Amino acid sequence: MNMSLELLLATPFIGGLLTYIGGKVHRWVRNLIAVLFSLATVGEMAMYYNTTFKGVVWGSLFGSNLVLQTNPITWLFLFIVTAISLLVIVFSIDDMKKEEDEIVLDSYYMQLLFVEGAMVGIVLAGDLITFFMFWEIMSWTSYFLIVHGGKKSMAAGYKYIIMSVIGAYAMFIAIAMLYAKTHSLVYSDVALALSQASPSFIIWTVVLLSVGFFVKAAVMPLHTWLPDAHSEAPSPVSPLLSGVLIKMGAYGLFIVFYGLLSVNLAKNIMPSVFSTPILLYIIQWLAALSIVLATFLAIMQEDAKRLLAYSSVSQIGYVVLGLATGTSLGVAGGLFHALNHAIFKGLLFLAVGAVIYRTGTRNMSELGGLVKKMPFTFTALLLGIIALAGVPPLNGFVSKWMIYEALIQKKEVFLLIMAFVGSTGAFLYVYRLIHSLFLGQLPEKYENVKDVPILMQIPIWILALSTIVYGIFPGLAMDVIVKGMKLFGFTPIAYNLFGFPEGTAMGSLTVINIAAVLMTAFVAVFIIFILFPKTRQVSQYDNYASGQELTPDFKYNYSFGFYMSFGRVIKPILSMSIERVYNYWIDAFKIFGDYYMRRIYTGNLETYNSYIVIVVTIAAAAVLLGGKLW
Amino acid sequence: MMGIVDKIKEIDGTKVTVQRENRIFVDVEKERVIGTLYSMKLIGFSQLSVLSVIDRIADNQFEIFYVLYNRDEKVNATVRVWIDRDNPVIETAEKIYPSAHAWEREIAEMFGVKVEGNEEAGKPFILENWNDLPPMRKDFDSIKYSSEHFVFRHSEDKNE
Amino acid sequence: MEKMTQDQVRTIANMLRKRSLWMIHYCTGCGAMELPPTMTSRYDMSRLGLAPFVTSRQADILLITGYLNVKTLRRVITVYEQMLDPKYVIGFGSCALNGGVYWDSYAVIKQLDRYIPADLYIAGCMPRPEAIITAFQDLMDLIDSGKADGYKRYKRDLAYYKENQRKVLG
Amino acid sequence: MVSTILIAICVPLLAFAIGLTFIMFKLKITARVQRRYGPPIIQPIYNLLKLLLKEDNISHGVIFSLGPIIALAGSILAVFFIPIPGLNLLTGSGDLIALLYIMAIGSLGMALGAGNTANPNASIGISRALTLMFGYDLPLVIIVISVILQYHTTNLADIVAAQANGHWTLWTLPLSAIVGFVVTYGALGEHPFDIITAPHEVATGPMVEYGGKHLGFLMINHMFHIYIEIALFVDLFLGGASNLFWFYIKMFGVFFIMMLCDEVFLRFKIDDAVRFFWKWPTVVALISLIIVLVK
Repeated sequence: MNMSLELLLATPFIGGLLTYIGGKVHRWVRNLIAVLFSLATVGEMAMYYNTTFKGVVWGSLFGSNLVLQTNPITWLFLFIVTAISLLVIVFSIDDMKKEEDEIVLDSYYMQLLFVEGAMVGIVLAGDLITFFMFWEIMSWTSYFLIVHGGKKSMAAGYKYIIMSVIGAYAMFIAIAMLYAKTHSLVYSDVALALSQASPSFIIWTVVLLSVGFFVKAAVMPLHTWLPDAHSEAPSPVSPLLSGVLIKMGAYGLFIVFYGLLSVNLAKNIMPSVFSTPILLYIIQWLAALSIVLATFLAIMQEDAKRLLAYSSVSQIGYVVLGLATGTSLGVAGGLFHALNHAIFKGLLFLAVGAVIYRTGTRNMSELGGLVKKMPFTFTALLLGIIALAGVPPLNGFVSKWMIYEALIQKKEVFLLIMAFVGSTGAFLYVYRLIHSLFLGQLPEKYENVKDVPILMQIPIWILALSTIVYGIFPGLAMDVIVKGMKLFGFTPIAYNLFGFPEGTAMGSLTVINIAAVLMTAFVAVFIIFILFPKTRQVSQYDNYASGQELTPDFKYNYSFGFYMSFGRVIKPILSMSIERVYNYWIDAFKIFGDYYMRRIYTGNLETYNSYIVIVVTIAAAAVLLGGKLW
Repeated sequence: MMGIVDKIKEIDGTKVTVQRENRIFVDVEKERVIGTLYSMKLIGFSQLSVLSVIDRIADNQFEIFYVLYNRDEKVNATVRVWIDRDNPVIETAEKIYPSAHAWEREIAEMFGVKVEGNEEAGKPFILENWNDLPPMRKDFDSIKYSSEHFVFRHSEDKNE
Repeated sequence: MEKMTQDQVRTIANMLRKRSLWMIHYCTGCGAMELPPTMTSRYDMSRLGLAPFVTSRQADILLITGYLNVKTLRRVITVYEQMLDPKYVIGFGSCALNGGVYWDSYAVIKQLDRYIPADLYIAGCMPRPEAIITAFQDLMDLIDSGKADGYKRYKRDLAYYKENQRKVLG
Repeated sequence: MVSTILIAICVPLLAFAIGLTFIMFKLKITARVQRRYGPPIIQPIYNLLKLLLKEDNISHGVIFSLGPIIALAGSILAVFFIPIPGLNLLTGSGDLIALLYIMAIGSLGMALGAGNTANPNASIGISRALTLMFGYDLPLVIIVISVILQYHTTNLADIVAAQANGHWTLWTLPLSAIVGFVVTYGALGEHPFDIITAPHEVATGPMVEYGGKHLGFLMINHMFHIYIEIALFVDLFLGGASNLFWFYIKMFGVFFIMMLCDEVFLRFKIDDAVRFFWKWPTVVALISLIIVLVK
């Protein structure tokens, strides 16, 4: 049985290679292999439903053996990774057909499977070296995926890889410090070592590790790579990036705070505010800030994918806020929101990808009225935006409700206010998305747009259904989360299949009643509506404009700068963007670099020869006197 | 008021008549109109109040008049010019008095005066798909037009 | 039995339509000045259930307040067609009746009901608020007796109206 | 089982009736404030039935017709979450936080329906409606949290029970009550905040293309909306009544004061309205929140 953990880890990588080779043979062979192998990984993952494996050693490096392990929490992230990757691969078969040359497509599918394998590796890792190894593989393969999106994505990918590398250095230093203290980097040994280590050592390692995770989880100060990377990446890759990749940052935080460093250990070495350790409290404030500011930025966007990218920054803020509360209800809410966010954000990105596949443009003010031509994608997007806004019957609401209840129990009131403001703001930009893409006036040039082919509809439909399923039956995911959290020393919270009974939080919640009453009310009102005199359809140009005839050559409904008036209210907040600070420092380094570089590479030949001579003499001296100096 | 009249007299090619207090007329030849308007503006007549046409059908001429107003001296002056009625063409005063743009569009539509230099003068301004004589001309018979196009309530042909 | 209930529904509907008349009026002529006094506290037309509304979709009565020249007639026809049945048209003043003082003008139409069916005219070169309120009460009686069927006439001989409109609008 | 069906039918009807009576009084009160006689008392019934019995209705598409239906369904759902004196309906299965989100279904339905037209007035109206909602949501959330913290429960029925025999939240948290009144006033879209359906600027905003039975359903939705907003205010701050009569009297009192100030103010610009909501009501609400935290 334990051999199959390595098998589970190896399948995506083997699949990647085989698809590359298959690509040489024929297009359909490659597509088939890619789908088969991702299906195989999903199958293997399903086998580990609620099994826990401690250390499965699969090698050793610098004296600390490399370990694989799995428990329900890792299974949750494994489920997210493999399911979304399978749906993305199925979606990209038709979506990437426009990319003519096959070589690019071969490497594209290979990288998709490599990213999946790397993320599986991160989640299964039992020790910090495997964790870091697969972390790097993930960063690089996702860089290559982003760069597929054409010329502008090169710059986005470049910024992404620079910031990921900076985060990786921070993690590397922390791992090195830990390795110096305990020669074995398996989680349990590290936890043991940390419990005896001095508080300053603990704080240093934890801060350095979480900097790496914050870059990947795009928490506010380090988030600037995400809007460019997610919007420039090809449309099937964006759900993978923002649905799954940023959850790895959240998983890393969970492992660091609750795996290596258990909650009560953090409590007694740091002063605690509102009964949470100071470090966690700062992280909560960062997450809350990123919720509010990213929502404001998302409201003002004109490009559909950038809007969704900023909304990813704010939604991942909820996950980090939930994880950092420390109470079992809050952490469970954070983990459940990670799953929900992967589902509805993947759905939204795929639906927007379908619109881009048919209309070719992302600019929201050029689109409109597609509900008549693409009804299926409209319903999927509608379910997605209802879930993202957190409106009850769908899945976004339950996890947000848990996070709010946790914050109320801990009386962290200002964080709660910022979370609520973020959620109402989400309602605004979410409606903006569906209004400018699907409602309003259909421009002339999209008259003959049809709905997306079947192969692209299947993933969208699966995600749409799962928003309903996880919304009405939160118990399905709660079984896994609560069982997993028991391992990490959290008191299990009471839950049932439909919601939360009296005891868990201040109030109780059964979502099935909300959904049932809403459905019956809808049906009853619909029947009464039909009884009255019937309606006749009217063309989209037959509108009341005080008598003026509307002609097709002009876009009447107001869609550019939809929240311009709200923008005037938050103009001071929007003007101070962190990106300008980074650019300022980049330019400073550039000037400094150019100035001194010209000193050294003066460009005439003599100086270069003299450099060579100097280097040779130093080398010779070192060799000759080698023995005596050391 | 008399100071202004002497200044206007200095503009050559103008025949100035002062009818009564604040009623000055400046008659000008067709070629010198733009020059006169420019110098009037220099004197201080900064505002073009009215630009319109009087249809002198008797001697087959259009009389185009520009009523100018001098804000400092609080004085009105009217520059008049007579042009031929059969093919009435004038130069645009848009460059000197921007407000002339709309006036010129109106006289182009209502009197059929062709205005060079004002590209929007020919386009329809108030009337929609109008295909008859320019309505403000004296030879346009309004009663005939309206009895052709509209049916009076108690007219003879009792329809319906 | 079916016929009888049909009549009952129609009488009830007419009773309701009589009591809640929403009107849309464009200040196309000089009559619009007469409406504010009828709405405000001295004459207060809202006690009869009348209310001013802004869009054609929500309105029942279209008030043509004064002269209609050819250019505004085109817009008024679009508004009339956008209104939902049952709809009524009231012509204010003598200009809607027979062109009024603009009888010889090349632009003003002489008869309103050649282009859109007018249920009611109010004589007077701008009727006073009292005249307007009596007109509304007459309209209510017409509705009650079912004679206010301008919209039906428009549907029935649409060709006639369209022909007249084309002749004028070109 | 029969009793649940009975309740399921007559609670929305009760809410509709209360909302209807409020609109009747509103027309009369505003008329009296403007020193005119005003329409007959049952004018809203005439208006509603006339709209529903219109012979010809237009629609700009399926979503255009579904919008009012979704809005009405959302409002009916929200009605079940507000405790009626005597029976706590669904308050067990969803607490105050769930109610705040459920009230968003109504505006989502309206926005979807009105968005489907190509009319510029409609989309401007929706953008104003959502911006205003974002504006008054901040103080609303702060006062809701301060009430929750004061009674240590998010269950609305417990909050009402905790305010029994006289010590209402109005006396214990006066500042929050004032902010609650202003926020409910804004949420109802009364005169200074009727930026959404400003007849002079955006021709009744989202409802510009709605007529006939669609507009009738939107009117019914507006009646439910009035009931929900004022019942929530009464339950949170005036201690919800033991019997239906007192419940109605309290709600009518609140509504009467609102109607009096309705005719006195001029309309806000939309960004000034948001600035207003984020300045004074938020500051006052934060003060009362800090008082609760300290207490």
